[in-house]
Amino acid sequence: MSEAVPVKRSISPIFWLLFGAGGMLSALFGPALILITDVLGPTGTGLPADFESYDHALAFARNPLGKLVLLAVISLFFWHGAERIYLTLKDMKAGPLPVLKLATYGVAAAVTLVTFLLLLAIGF
Amino acid sequence: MSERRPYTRPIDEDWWKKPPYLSYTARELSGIAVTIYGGVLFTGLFSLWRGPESYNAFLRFLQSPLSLLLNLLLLAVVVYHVVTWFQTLPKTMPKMIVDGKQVPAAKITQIATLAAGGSSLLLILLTMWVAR
Amino acid sequence: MEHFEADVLIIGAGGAGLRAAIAAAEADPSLTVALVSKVLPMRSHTVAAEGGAAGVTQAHDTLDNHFNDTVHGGDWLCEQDVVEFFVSRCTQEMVQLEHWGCPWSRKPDGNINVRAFGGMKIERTWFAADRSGFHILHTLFQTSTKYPSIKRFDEYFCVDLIVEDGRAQGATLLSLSTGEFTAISARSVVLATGGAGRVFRQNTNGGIVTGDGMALAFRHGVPLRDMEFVQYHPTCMPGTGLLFTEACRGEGGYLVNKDGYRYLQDYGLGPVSPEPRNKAMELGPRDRLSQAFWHEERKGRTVETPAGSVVYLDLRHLGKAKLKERLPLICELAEEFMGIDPADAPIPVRPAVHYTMGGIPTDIRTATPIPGLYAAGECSSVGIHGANRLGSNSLTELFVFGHVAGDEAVKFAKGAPAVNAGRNLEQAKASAAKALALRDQKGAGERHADLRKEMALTMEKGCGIYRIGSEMQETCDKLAELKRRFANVTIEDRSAAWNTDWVAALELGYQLDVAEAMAHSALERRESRGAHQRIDGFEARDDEHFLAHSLAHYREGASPEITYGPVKITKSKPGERAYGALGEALESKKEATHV
Amino acid sequence: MSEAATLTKTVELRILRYLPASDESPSFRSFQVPYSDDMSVLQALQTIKDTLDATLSFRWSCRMAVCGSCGMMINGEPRLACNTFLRNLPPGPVTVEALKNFPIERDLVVSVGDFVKKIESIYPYIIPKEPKTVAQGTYLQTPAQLAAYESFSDCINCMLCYAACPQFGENPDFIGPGAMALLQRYNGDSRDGGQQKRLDAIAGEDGVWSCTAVGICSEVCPKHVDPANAINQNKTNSAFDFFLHYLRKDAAQ
Ligand SMILES: Cc1cc2nc3c(=O)[nH]c(=O)nc-3n(C[C@H](O)[C@H](O)[C@H](O)COP(=O)(O)OP(=O)(O)OC[C@H]3O[C@@H](n4cnc5c(N)ncnc54)[C@H](O)[C@@H]3O)c2cc1C
Ligand code: SF4
Ligand code: F3S
Ligand code: FES
Repeated sequence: MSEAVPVKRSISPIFWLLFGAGGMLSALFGPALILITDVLGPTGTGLPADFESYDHALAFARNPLGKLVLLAVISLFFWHGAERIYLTLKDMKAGPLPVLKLATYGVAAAVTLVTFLLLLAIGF
Repeated sequence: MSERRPYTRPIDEDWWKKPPYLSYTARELSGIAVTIYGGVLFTGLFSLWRGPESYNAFLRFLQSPLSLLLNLLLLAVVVYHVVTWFQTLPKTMPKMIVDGKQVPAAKITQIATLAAGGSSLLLILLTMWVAR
Repeated sequence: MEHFEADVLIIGAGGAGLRAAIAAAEADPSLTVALVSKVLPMRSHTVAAEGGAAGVTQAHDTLDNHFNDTVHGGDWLCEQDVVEFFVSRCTQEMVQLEHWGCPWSRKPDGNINVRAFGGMKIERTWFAADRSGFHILHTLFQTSTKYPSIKRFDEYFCVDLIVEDGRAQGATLLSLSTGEFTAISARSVVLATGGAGRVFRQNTNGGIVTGDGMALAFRHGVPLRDMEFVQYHPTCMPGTGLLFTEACRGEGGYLVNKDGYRYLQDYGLGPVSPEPRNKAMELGPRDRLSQAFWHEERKGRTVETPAGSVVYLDLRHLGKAKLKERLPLICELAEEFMGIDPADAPIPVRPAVHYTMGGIPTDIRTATPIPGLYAAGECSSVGIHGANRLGSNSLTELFVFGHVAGDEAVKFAKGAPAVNAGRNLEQAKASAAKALALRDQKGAGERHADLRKEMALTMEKGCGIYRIGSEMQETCDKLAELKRRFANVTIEDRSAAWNTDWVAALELGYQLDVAEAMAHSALERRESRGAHQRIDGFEARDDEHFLAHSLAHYREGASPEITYGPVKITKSKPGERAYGALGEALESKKEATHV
Repeated sequence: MSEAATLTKTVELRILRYLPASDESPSFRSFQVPYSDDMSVLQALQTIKDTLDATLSFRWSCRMAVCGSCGMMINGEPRLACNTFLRNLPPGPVTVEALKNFPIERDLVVSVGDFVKKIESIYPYIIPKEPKTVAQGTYLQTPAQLAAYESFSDCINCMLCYAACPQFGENPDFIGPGAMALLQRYNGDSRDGGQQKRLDAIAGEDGVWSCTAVGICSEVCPKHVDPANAINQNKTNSAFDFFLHYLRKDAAQ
């Protein structure tokens, strides 16, 4: 066979890796996170009543490690969903691809950026 | 002229909502739940930045029965996500060969799902212990 | 009509054709190799071979052993110089396939593993689980895509050869997808079109195994050699004829009759031992095992089923784990097609036609009597199988002689004068017109499907495991009648694209010619040898008159004429062909006298 | 014994027919076929061709699920006709159509040329890591090294996985599951050193990146090749390679 012309690389790997990271993170810790922050924490079940108080939350968000966790969870969960929703909308032929991309990857990118800024703004 | 005239059938636009593809679509859509939870955290962070008043309103919402109900629903979908995620896992990794034999996909799924359950449980216990 | 000019034309892309194409491409990359197949190459029937391919590799084995097993197995009807050349080339071809990626089964240390096969003194069958042919074919096909000089014509059906100026110069092809014809001119031509087992009713062969190449050469005046020797495989699925590989027995399977008795001990193949013993019991040669079945049937010790009587292939004692590892395809076949788990129940089996020992005669360099025309693989008769092929010799044959054919075709092409393109095209047009005339002929409403059935039945009746002169004569007469009726065939389908009705009729034409060659050669051979066994007063081998190759010559509008040619004997004088304890005794006696 | 005489039951086959010479588009035709318990769909089709309508076209050869010719949609699912038995299908008419997602040449015969080109595009042969001459003998390969790629080498090129894959249906240029199984067959072979070349060939949008891990390809595969694993595993490989290729010497081009 004659040497093939090099194929044009797809940039999908970037989104796919973010999707995978979010998928794995949510698969390993998703149920626990929901339970802790949205169920057990607010109701004080098995946790101190002030577990999610403003002060505690602020302290967490000011802690560098806390910042990292928040950034990772929020942004990766969005990237995970973005990839899946984009592909499903594409399967459903829900609209022109650029629009679908903006509505999914665009949102995930925006949320990532804003989260980053919020974490800076909250201070250390 | 050639009599050959291949006929291309129209593609079925709605395949994604029919079996056997429906379960795939459902699996993909479970990603929404993961994003929604990201959204909840994002809202919390946003209200935290805006100040105590805003954050407390957010916290009150989380304490409302409606929120609890919605979150339990979210939890269910995310658990579905976890299960399907590990069903797909054996497809994305190299074949595991132990003792010259391939480890069956079901086995990998089983172990990974158990491990994920364990890690979630561990995180909860750890949080309880630290917050004690 | 399209006209393609190649240097080397290879018709058939099974194991032999692909090996020849690669050899040709490697011998001279500047030559264009046209590779034609009526199916995608990986659909060729080599794909179905299960057991494996022979090549001496163990330290305690020798080329002489392989030579002797082959010549004894062939009942001394082999060309011994060719066998000697063959056994010396087997192993290197196996190694070459390994380098090309064939997933041969291995020993724990990473070396090649070999298994036992019927009629072989020492294990020398290389295998890839029980999908050896499948892996070999795919390896060869995939490797062939590496060579830019190989131009494939997939799903092109060859309707005729072009012989001009006394040498082969090409072929006329029908494109199955368009129904249009293409002429190929080439300076040398290789036939690698496979066997002809489909002329029989119960057979292990694929639908495409219709003897096309044999008939094409035959019609151009090449006599077909040793066509009466048709191998029955003893362990096949009743009804469909699908094969349960000899490797089942190589791995230690038993053959038992309706009483659960290992009946082979009654036919000079004993003694009975629980473990497989080379050249004894279940590891006797195929002709002997099929014959034993016939006797059991006569004695009423087989089991009647709607698809004929059966005995049992019992693999239960091998255990599930070994069965799954060594014979996965066999397990799958038994489970899917018969609803039987070989680990739990014995498999009902009976003999079915498996292999055509005879074919287009060639010399040791694969050259046929027509200059520039070569043949390799099952369609050829290079002379290594004699009256009975040993299992696992034929796959190796594909590579040893496919390789030679490729090299020789290149050599010939380089030395040959230019082709006569104009005359070739004219010939192609005439052949195309003939094929079209069959499609469009009015006929008398005769259906070729009916003729095919009648042919298969009469071949089974007259040319079965045991043969009787009067029955063979009936078969010959029947075939003559079928050929007459073939002229009355009406083809329902007159369209061009993918007209499989028409192609099947063309194939039937080939099959009838080949069947006639078989039946007449069988009728004339008044002795018993290898796969040709008579029970009408010619039960013994007759070396005085019949240590000779039969040659069937085509005669337009008449039955073929049978003549005989000499057999090349070099170092093994015809002796008694014995297996089991008797065989061992004979052998030790021989060794003793040698000292 | 006349076989037909012993068959009293019949089964209805609804077959999608298309004759390019006369038909604008495909349409269903029904046939009543004598039924026996051990009959495969292929045998039913052969019965139709031999006794009812000789113009019906379909590919077949080995009859034992190894040549890969007889793939078709049976009751809506991609199957091999030769190892699909009537007794295992639900009662009622059996629907038979040409393999989905491929152009129909005629009746049950689909175009295969594109598929063959895809196979050829991924360097489907050993590119030796350490070249050896025949005289030097075979390579060593332990059973474990063999097991690493063996299942991928079992692909019979039947294209059932392509008929099942909705992404191939949407994008006929997608390399698809079967060709990726073949790619992994060589990339996973201890004798091979051509991994990078093959990875480069599938890094495009029509390569691995058209696969959305639907996974049905593996479910319909009659040989348990698990092409979904081959393609998704290579998505991982290709994703890392996306970043690594910037670091390689030849990254300039
Ligand atoms: C079920 C089975 C199991 C076997 N197992 C073993 C085994 O274990 N060991 C062993 O040594 N042997 C075995 N054999 C025998 C061996 O497999 C065959 O002899 C061998 O594969 C034949 O190879 P070939 O290349 O000659 O022909 P094939 O592989 O049959 O190829 C013939 C080629 O010719 C082409 N062709 C034919 N006619 C035409 C035409 N008119 N126009 C265009 N193209 C045409 C076909 O398309 C095909 O490509 C087995 C045989 C069978 C049937
Ligand atoms: S991967 Fe399976 S379904 Fe796909 S072509 Fe190969 S054998 Fe057929
Ligand atoms: S079904 Fe198709 S989308 Fe991927 S996993 Fe299989 S190739
Ligand atoms: S006929 Fe060969 S796979 Fe079905």
